[in-house]
Amino acid sequence: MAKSLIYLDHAATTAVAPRVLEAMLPYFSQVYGNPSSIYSFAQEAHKAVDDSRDKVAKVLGCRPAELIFTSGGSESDNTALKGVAFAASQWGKHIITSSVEHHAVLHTCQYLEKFGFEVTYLPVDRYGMVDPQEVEKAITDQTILVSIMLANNEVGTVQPVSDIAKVIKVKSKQIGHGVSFHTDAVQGAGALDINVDKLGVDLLSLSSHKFYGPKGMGVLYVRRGAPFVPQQAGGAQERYRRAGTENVPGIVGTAVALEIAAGQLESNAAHCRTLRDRLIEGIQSRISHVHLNGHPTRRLANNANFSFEFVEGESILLGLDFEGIAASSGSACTSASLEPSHVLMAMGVPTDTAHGSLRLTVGVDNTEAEIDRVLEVLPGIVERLRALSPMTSSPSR
Amino acid sequence: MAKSLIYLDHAATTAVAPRVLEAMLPYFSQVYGNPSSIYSFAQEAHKAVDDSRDKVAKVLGCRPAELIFTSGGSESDNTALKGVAFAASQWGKHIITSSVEHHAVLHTCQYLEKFGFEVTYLPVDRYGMVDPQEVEKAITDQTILVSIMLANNEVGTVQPVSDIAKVIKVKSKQIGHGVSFHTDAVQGAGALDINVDKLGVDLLSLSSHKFYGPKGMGVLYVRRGAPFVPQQAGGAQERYRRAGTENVPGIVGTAVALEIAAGQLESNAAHCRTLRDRLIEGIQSRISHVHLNGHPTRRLANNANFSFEFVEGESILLGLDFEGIAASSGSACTSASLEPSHVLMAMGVPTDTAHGSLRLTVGVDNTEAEIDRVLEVLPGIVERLRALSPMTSSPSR
Amino acid sequence: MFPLPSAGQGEGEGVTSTLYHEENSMYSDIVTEHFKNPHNAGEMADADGVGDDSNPVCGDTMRLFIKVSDDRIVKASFLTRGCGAAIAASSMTTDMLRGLSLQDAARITNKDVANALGGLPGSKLHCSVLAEGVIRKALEDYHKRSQS
Amino acid sequence: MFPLPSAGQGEGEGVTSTLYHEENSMYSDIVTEHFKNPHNAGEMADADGVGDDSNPVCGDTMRLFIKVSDDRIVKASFLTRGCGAAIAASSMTTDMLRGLSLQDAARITNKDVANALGGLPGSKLHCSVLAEGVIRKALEDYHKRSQS
Ligand SMILES: Cc1ncc(COP(=O)(O)O)c(C=O)c1O
Ligand SMILES: Cc1ncc(COP(=O)(O)O)c(C=O)c1O
Repeated sequence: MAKSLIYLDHAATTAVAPRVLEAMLPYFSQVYGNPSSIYSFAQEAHKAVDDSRDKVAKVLGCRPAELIFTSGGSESDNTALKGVAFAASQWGKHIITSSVEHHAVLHTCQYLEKFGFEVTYLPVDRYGMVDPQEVEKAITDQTILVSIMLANNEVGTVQPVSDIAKVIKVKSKQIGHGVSFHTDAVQGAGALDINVDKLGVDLLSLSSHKFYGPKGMGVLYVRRGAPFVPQQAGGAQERYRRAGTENVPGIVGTAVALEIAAGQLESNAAHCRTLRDRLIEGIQSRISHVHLNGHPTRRLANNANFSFEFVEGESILLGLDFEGIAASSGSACTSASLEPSHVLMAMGVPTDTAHGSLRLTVGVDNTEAEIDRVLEVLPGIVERLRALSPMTSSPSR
Repeated sequence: MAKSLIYLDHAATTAVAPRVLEAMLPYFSQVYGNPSSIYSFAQEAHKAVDDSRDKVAKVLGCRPAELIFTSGGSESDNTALKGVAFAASQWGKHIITSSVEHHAVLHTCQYLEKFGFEVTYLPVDRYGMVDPQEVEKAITDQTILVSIMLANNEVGTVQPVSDIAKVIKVKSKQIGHGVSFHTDAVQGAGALDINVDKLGVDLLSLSSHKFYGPKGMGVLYVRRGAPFVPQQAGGAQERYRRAGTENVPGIVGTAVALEIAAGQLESNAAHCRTLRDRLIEGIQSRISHVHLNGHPTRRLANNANFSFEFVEGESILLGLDFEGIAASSGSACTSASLEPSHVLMAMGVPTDTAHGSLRLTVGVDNTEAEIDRVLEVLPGIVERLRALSPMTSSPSR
Repeated sequence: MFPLPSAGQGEGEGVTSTLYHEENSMYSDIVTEHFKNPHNAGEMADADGVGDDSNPVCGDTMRLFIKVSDDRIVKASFLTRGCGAAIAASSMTTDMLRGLSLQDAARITNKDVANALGGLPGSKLHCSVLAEGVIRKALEDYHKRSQS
Repeated sequence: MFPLPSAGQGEGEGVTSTLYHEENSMYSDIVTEHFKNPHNAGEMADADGVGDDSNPVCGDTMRLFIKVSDDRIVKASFLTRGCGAAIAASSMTTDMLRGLSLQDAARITNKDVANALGGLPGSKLHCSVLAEGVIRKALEDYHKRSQS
């Protein structure tokens, strides 16, 4: 690890914030009791879990009892979808989602298809947006669940979640039974308001390591009364909704991280937006044949996603890596699947262009100097790769 | 938390060992990259996960690729059972388990029953032992899975797992298709040999916090070729068998803890056995109307489980708590379910006696002086409670 | 082939709602104190009424003794096999009964007992229910005896 | 009502076995070096054979140029749009080809390329396959041209 690492991959993961780690530390080797045990030593751990639940509930604007601590965003998404689907199947077996969801949602939908559920994968526009009217049209009297993410992890597009919620509510009355609405807010936490009532959602997923909390921890909100079958059976933890000895330090860290994130929402967003815009303008003015992916305005404050024509995204990443810059790509070659990003494909980005994508996601600790360093080295990297490319007989660089 | 805490509840959870925490620490805020990212900074985290997998594989005597890191023993158990059941259902829908399994197994069986699986819950003898011949008799041509724990968490009885494995292998040939054998080894790790080939199992569950590793981390071993449908869908992590950003510090901690545990297996067992036997002898000689639950010899080195007649277990726990001693009980009143321990019930312990149960599980850090302190205060606590009891008109104390 | 999971698995399933011990950050100081030093423990040889009750599920067993004079409870004692909450509830009940008219005693509810204890964790409320039960039974026993 | 999950969900599912990147602790030093300073990059105006190939899934595209003299490859160059492994494989391929007889060149396999690179992560082996592809196509092109 270069000491001078410039970390621009905050959508992939973030460092645990010092204050968060500090809050977690006592629960590893000191206050290590099992929260389910009754003696006072263990009740300290129990209380830490309760207090953490209260903190998270405050940020989400929900009751503590509506929260389930999970092992991450993927578990939250899997549990939300299966939990509702298996509980509500007496009303129907139709699920609606979008074609730009995270694989944790999409692959769970595919899992459910094998159990006889039908899934509609809604299209998006060129900016990656879902149209609430498309949701409305897709709802049938068999529909039991809609899952639309709050913000996209690749291109940063923010979905009109509360508008979709309204549409669902109206339709749900017409068809005569509830349609649960889940949102994957994994990329939204720390960046957007995630008050569940304002969003109008029945289920909501979070992943702690996306907001300076620990990896392997997440939250699932399930509105009281929503149909739900627990997906991890065993002990009585989490109100019988998720068995297993609680990850006490992880829970404590999650709550502290979310509290900090919620408290600094505005200032962080402003900081990130400044850096991001500097990045976008700098790149667009210095490099030709580049496209900004995602929505021009309705996007996460920290997300910049480009497609560079004639080159492959991973090779740009690698070039940046050798300069000590950490970035990501929706390109085929960074994923085990080789397929180009399903998100860019759904947005209608041509395959060749999709292959040249680069995602830069800034965070609270990034500086203008770091952005300027990226602007200094990136043009040369792209130019060099384009010189190698058979697609640029003589592209105007 | 009393400074002088005497912790005798190691079966419930253990403190993270200092060496383990030390190994974990760099991965929270320093080497925090996402193992799936390709830049060198993140590859450090990737390597940490790979190295940890190798370490665990060495202890289990398996290939690294056969291991799935999970969020704990409950997830491992749930995933093992559902993963096999849903994958192997073309051969049959019959599952065999025992009546003394952990709820993570039993309740998952109940979940599967709702999907049309049939489950045989085998009886145990008065010591909590499963008879391999009972397994043999229970296997039909519909059987696809047997799940029998390695050691019981309440009474410490060690099951004849390798004998059961042999029986299954023979029967499996007769019925013409595979019968997967899962063992919940959560209480066995750090206490028994958990080499998967010696045990003869196809799936094996571990939970890190039971062997001085972190809470919220576990391992599931799945033998190559065993039928298995992943239960957490999403990204490509864990060979597509368990999606979700890896809990890197948790994985590192798990591997270090298991390595230490395996290295000190003999010495720890000897230490624990000495303390446990001192406890058993001391209690039996000082208190009347007390029964040792579980097997007299085939039991975990650290487990002592008693039933005290005429009193209720939780009240003993509470009495001990006020003396700074942490213990557990299989009594009704310590669990949210109010039911007396299903393990003691399955062993044929009379309900009234079961209500008076107390579990003391020692660990590496316990001392003889601590045991002596328990022997000093426990008789008084029991006597006091018996004096309050309507069941002891005049029991010979 | 996999049928619908049968009904009762959803949120409404009794188990989910009744057994949550969210509030159960264990016992109040009052419970602790009564458990450590129970009041009025022991058999009462000359009781005018005795009430026995037990919870068939958790196995807790209470026996309440009352001494009555001029339609007023002048003394109460108990024997209990049960958890900390059950013992504390028994102890508290004997305190509450002392000096009460039979009429007032009959009006004591499990909530009164739980409140007097500074509250009980959700999973322990059944202990106060047991206390209410033995009060009723002891009063019944007294009335039966005084009628005969 | 819930049917059996359809076949192909078990361990055997292609996806599970082929895409595992356990060994993918990323690139060897040789790959890195060739990526940073690729050898023989660029178009060759007077090539005797040109081979084009691309991977339709990952989109990597390679073009190999060879110059032949006395049935021997005297010069080779490439143009590649692809990931680090693809670029390094191209560079390495041109090095390997230089000086080889056409016969020996025809015998180069994707394994040879991967080995010469000090190994490739499992998920990147398709890049060496692409390299083998362009060698074959460039040789074919040379033979076609020399026949006409
Ligand atoms: C035998 C057994 N299996 C499974 C578990 C579940 O492990 P965890 O609580 O870590 O999920 C436990 C511990 O509670 C156990 O003792
Ligand atoms: C939108 C979205 N959903 C779900 C996830 C899954 O979260 P985790 O990897 O923490 O399980 C991620 C992150 O990878 C994400 O960005």
